[in-house]
Amino acid sequence: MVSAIYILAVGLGAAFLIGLLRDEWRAGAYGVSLAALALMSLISASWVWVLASGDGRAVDILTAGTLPPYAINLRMGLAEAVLTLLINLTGLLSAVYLRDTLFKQGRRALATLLVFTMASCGIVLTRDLFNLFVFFELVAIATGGLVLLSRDQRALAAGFKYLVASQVITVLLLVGIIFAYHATGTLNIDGMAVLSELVIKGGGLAFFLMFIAILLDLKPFPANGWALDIYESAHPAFSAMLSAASASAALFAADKLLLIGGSTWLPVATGIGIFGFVGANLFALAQTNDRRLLGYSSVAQVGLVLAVLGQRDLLGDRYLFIAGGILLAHAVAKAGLYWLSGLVEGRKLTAWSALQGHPLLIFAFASFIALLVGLPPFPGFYAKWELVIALGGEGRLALLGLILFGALLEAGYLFRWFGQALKRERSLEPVAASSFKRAVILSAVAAGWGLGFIWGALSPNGNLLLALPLLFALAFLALEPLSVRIKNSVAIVGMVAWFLLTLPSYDPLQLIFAAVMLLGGALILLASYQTQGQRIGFYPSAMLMYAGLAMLIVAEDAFSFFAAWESLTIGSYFLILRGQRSEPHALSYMVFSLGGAFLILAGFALAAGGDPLFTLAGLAKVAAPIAPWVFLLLAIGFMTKTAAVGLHIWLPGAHAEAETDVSPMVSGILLKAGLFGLFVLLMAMGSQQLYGVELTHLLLWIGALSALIGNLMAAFQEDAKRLLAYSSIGQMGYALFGLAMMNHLGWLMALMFVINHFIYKSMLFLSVGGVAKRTGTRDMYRMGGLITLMPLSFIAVLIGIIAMSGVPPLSGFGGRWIFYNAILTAEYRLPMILIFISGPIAFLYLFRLIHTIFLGQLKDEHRRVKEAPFWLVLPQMIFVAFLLVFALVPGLALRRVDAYISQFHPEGALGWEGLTITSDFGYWSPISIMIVVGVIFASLFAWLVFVNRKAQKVKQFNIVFAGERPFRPETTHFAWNFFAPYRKALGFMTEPLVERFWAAIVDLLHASADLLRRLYTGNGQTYAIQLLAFVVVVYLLRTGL
Amino acid sequence: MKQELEKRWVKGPDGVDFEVEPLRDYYCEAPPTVMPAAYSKIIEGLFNWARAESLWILGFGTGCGAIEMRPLMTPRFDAYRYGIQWRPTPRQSNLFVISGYLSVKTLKRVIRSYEQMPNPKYVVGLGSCTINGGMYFDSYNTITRLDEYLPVDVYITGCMPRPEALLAGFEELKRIIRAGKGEGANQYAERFDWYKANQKRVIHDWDMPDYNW
Amino acid sequence: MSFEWIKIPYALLTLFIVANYGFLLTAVMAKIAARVGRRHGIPVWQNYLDLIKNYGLRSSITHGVMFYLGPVFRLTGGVGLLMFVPTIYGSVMFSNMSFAGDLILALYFVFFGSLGMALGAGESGHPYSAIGVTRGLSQVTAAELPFALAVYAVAVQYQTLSVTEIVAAQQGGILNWTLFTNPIAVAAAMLSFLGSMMRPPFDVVLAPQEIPIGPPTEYHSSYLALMQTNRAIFPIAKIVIYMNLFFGGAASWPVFFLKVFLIYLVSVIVGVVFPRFRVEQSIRWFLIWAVPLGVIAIVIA
Amino acid sequence: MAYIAMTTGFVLILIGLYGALTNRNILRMIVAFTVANTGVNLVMVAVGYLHGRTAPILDAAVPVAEAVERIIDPVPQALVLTAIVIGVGVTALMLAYAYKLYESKRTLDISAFKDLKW
Amino acid sequence: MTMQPLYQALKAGFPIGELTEQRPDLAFITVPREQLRGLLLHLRDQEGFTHLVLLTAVDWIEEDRFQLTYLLHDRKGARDIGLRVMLPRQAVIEGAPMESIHDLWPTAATYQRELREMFGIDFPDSPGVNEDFILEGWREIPPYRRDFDTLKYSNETFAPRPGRESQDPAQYMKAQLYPDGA
Repeated sequence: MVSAIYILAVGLGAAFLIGLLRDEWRAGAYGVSLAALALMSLISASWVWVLASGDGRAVDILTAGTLPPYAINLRMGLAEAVLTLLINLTGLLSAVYLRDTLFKQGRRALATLLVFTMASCGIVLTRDLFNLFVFFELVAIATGGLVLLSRDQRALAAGFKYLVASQVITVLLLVGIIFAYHATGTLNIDGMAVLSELVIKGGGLAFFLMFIAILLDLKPFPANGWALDIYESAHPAFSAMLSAASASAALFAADKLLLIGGSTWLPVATGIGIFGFVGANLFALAQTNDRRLLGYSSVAQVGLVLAVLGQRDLLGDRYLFIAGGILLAHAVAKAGLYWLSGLVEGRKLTAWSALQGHPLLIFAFASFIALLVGLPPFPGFYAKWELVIALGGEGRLALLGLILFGALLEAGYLFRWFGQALKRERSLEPVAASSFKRAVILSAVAAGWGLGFIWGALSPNGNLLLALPLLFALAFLALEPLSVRIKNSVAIVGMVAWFLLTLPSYDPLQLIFAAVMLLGGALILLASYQTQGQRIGFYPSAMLMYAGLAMLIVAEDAFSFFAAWESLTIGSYFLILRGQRSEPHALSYMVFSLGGAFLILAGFALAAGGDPLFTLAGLAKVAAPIAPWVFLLLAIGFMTKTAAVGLHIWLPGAHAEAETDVSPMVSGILLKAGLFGLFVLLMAMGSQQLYGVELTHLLLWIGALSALIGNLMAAFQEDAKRLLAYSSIGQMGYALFGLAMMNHLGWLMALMFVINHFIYKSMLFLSVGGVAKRTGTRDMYRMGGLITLMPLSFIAVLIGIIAMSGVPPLSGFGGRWIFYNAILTAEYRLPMILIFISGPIAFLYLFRLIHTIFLGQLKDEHRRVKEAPFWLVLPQMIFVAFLLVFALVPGLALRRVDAYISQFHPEGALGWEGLTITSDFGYWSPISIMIVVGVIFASLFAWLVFVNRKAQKVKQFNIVFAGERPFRPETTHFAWNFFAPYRKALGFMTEPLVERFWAAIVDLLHASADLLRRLYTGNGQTYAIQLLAFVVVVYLLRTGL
Repeated sequence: MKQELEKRWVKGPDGVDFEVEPLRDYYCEAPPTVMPAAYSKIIEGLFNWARAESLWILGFGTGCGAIEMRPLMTPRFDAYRYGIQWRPTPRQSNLFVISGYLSVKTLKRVIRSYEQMPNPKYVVGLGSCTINGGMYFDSYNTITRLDEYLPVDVYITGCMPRPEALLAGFEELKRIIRAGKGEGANQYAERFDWYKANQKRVIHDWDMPDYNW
Repeated sequence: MSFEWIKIPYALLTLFIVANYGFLLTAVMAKIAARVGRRHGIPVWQNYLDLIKNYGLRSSITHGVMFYLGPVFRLTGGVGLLMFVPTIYGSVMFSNMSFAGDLILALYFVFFGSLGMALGAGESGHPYSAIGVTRGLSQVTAAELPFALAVYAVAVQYQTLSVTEIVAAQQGGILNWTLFTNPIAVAAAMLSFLGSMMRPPFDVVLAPQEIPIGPPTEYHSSYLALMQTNRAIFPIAKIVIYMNLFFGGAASWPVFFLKVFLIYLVSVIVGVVFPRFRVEQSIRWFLIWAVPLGVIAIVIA
Repeated sequence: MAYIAMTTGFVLILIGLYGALTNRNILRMIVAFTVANTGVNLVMVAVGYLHGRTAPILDAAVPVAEAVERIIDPVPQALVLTAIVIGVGVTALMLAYAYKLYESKRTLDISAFKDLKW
Repeated sequence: MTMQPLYQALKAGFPIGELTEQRPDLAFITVPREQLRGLLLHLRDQEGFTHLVLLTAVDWIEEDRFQLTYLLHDRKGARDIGLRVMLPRQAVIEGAPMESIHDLWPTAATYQRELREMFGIDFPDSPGVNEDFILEGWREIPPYRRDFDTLKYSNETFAPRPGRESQDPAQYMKAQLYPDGA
């Protein structure tokens, strides 16, 4: 085994060697540097390998051959090995990335880079305080030098500000060190830790000075203006090193110091950390410069890790796993993003739209953002899970809440950025073509995924990257170059195969959801055959969503449930983002979904009591004082997905702007995930009371209000897809209402809605999508009279709206019938009024949908419109057939579920004898209804044909028009503002209060971020004063505590 | 020709230009045909009786005579008891009362409305103006003979005729219908060209198809 | 499958009786309304004449398939509604096809005809048709609400959704009628009834003076004949539901005729006394006056 | 004596920091920082100083056996030496920066370099 | 109550013609064409004649003039005043334009459209003045001009029913009511 000291020796030696070379031998100097960095990486890697495989133990390297305190010692443990590997690799890759710049700058720059890397490693390795100081100073000096690599003139000022700050830190650190030494008589960290009692007693202030100095090296919020300026102006490769390598090293140093400080100093670390995490993320909201934004994000992430370090008392030996997961994810992602920013010419966030057309880079971008936010399957996800579960178990709820809030802010600005990059008009400046740089970035991507795998393997919860559905989804990344037809076929076959494979393991409830999500998904995918080309990005996203759904259904423990939930959220986000003008809607979807997901996470954390392997079944055993809170958190989380009123504002835009075949996926299928969650929740926890309020009653009201508001809003939409989207809110409201009734038939009705809503909403979205595709507009008033040109689409819509409105003889009536039977046994009646009124309102928008599109007057420009493409029509026709069959024999799907629900609600089961379905109150015979209606209809139709066989077919202007004639189709088609009188009567209920509420919150956050960030005046002296003020404030707070 | 009826080129959503010819594309161009009576005489008799007893007047007051129809709805005359009622749409009416003078401008609307009524349909000319122009015999803008333009079943003279006269006229019309002679619609179809020529002679800006279905 | 085929002629008989009663009844009601205005009004057989005349019209047009089917939907809605509710309590002969479903079926089947009609009218391309439909739909949302609440209250009261059982529970004396056992629900339902009968003050849907006649503007001849038939059957079918739910049902045809007549008369009397509401006015009216009654009914049920 | 040194050291640190934070001229700031550094060094030496002992040089005058009682703690002195070296390095770097900054904007006023902010 | 004070007041400011008092509350003044607008404005804004009752024309074919009459109403004073403007007939027929007052009273546009159609008096600035008003597809000279022979036109166009007799109503009724000739 090569001694770890060679890491330092090689770095330093190479730096000196380069100093000896002649200026002209640039390639030689560069080669030496690379070799040195590679060698350093290799040494670290070998240590990682040995220590991780369990063969070796942490080794102390004694310089000068004596034990401390008489000499400086270095330590190489697993954490050190990993961190030095990270630092060296970052250095190596940055050096590769910087090739051109370094060639230009020459050997001095190379030497500085080597010193920087070496010194960062030194910070990690050393166990001596003063040595630590030396390495910190080396890093500072090297930073001062490397900042100048940038072409940006402003970097000069930034570097100086940095030096000013580091001078102040030096003073603090040195004074601290000397007094600590004075108190303990040793400079060895471990030695001091043993004597920590002394430090606390005699040298409290000394330790504080040391500790705060190290913390200041972490660039803590808000005393960090100098660091942000560097991030903004330095060369991105250097920023990558600063953010990934030096921040990691400094964190490790802080960790070491905490050994001395002991548990009393942990809250300080946590406090500063979480303050920085939330504050920096808040400030980042107002940023428009990409690198500065990344700087804020770095500050925030470092704060988070610091907070985790401060929770060491709680996390025990898992803290390395957690802090390491977050730290490595941050380092890889941040380095990757900085490197990526070097490819982009402009510095505005929107300039990243230059990445469009580079799928690999987009993939890298997406991976980095997922790494940062901590989405599965990346390390941050596992880490966050354990962290949050541990915090929840210990009752550190404020911290938990702040962490989740900060993470939500971070996700907000990162995904906003991603959306802007993907959807804004493509920047004209090209992406730098350097293949070196790309290779570096891609190696970061690989590292990220690799870390994901490792963390999965280390996690007690099982490795997500070994889950078959997820792998299947990821496989589509490799299949991207193939054409749509092949990929689509693979996707369909895969989904059906997975369904068949897992079929035996489903209980009836799961079976229904699985059938809807997997088979239904496959059916909708038929529509995707109509697209051409490769459709880059569609299949990985879609399959990620389906993988999440597939895993959600079978999830048994909270972790896999949550992981599946996150997966489907990400997948659907990418899917929604693909729409033409979907950028803001995809963002609001993502923010709401993640907000909901975090609530679910918090709920699980509360419920789990610290057990990361908590099972869903365990929800039933959660005890009284926290149970209702768990219920509330989980329910709200799930309701963000079902878009219950108040949390619904993301849905209309997201569903409406999505692509033609995506809308049915996200509406017909995705919403059901929320229902499934609610099912799971209610099955496990039943109903709960909070301050005497029955929470299911609350859900009843929310469901009823959603039904009313959704339907009402739908009636006033001009855009066909928005109409359908609002209608989904209403339909989900019904389903929620059914669930919340907590009786047998209520649940059955909810399930019926799951099936029905999937069928008719998918069908309608496909049909309307086809029409929109053919007519080039989604505004219904621009259409009209398409019935003869698009008869099949018309039939689909017709059947769909009959089914949806609940008019017999189609299947929607079954839902209504079960609903009426269910409410007869419900205890709580008032919200029913809202449901009763929202029923007829559904007629308003349904009629509007079919009338203004297919009936009325055909427009000039649509006279030659053709029927929708075959592949769009085919699934519609299958849905039509299925609706008819389901209308005739609902028992096929419902009977077993009915029996299954009896486990939970034994009373009120339906009778299924013969053709008639009976309840405790009434009966219903679908086949008889169909026959009676059919016979009457057929006889009357025959009679009309007999008496009216000679009817003259006339055209659209052959209408009586008060003696006049129509002017043009546009002026004759009554379609715009269709329900004007209704708006007059009830329009006050459509005031966008909820939207205003959320907009006010967002505005408030942005405004405060924009106002507060003026704290960073740009003046180096002000920064130094802030730094000192920070120290004083922390000290005062600390002593005041 | 009015601008909105002229041929125009429009661009479809797929970007292909094509021509729209409103008169051909928006209107049915089929000419009216003579509609045969029911196969059986008995049934036709029944129908004629029903038609006579169920006169639905198109509520289109073309001239000052319209004011004389209002009393028919009042308790004093109560035409409803004779099976007469007013309908708001030509599709559901079978009796067109031309109430008084008919300007050329109104004539165009009358022709449209008349043609939109289903066969069989009846026309009653009310007042002298419909017969020979009445006091507007020398007007530059009022037609003098209604039967030049539409087949008229009954004329009721007077300026204005009293409601009683109208009722008497309707009774006369009923007799005609019951006798199977109320075939104005078929006459119109038979002599379509003649009627059209007359109509087009006075209506100079003919901005509609030849037959308004 | 043990279907008793004799039910078909029985059902046709019911249909025949109800249709004829409906023709006569609407004419009588028109006469009553005329008498209020001191007119004689139409002869009682006028409906038959109009019907024959409409079938006797020789020419007709069609705007398309849905236009053609609209009246068929409409009449199917009326006939079906009649078929799904037992007409005469305790009579096998006149229980029609009520084995197919209960009260809920009837409530939702009400919309079948309206929906089909609206679609047919829509295809005619006439703006007035669409305006009429929007008015009708808008009004229905508010007008149906008290009825739905009342039905719920009654179903809770009798713990069943079967029409037959609800009627059975009201037998044995006039005081057993829901009218007296649950007066608030009945009051709410009867206010709703006014709104569903297309008579003043809630007839802005048709509004002959404004939008010639609303949805049926383009309908004529045999289409109109079908719709007229429906105008005869549908109100009675609806009244049968009210009668069964609130007024003790009918055990024989004379009682049936009487009760239907009286219930129908309610809407006529209100209609001749009050002028017409605009749509938003009627919505407000229902929400302010009728819905609270319904709410009280379900709260105390 | 030690207290005088330490007090002087702290006074120098404070003077230095005060000077660095109030002087807008970059060169003055650098000088102020060197004053502060000197103060730090003084404090360090003062901490290591023990009254009545001799320099930590093991020779004939101070035998190894008595060293622990006779010499002052050598570690702070070693530290000071290192710190001085590093301080010189940093000062040099800062001066280089000052030169470059002056070149770029023809001014040495720190408040003129506020292009980066917020 | 007479219009004399008003007339005197107007006369002080405008070169107007004689006052023709038809009733105490109705009078006409002949106004030079150039003064019309100023006078209308004055009457509307200062004297309270806020309502344009009508704008019509008379064809004085013998004097070779068209007369435009602007009738204004003063609601408060309950009085009307008519302004007459004389136009040279031949020049108007040949297309001499007349100033439009639709900016003073929007309703004037309708009257001017009618005058354009019925007399051929052109108001070029008036909105929609060239659209058909009552006559659709008229091909002859404007029908309200006195040189247009409506009887001849009617006989040629409208296929008069033969056998029509015309009588002087007074004579006819006298003969009917008093056949004795008393």
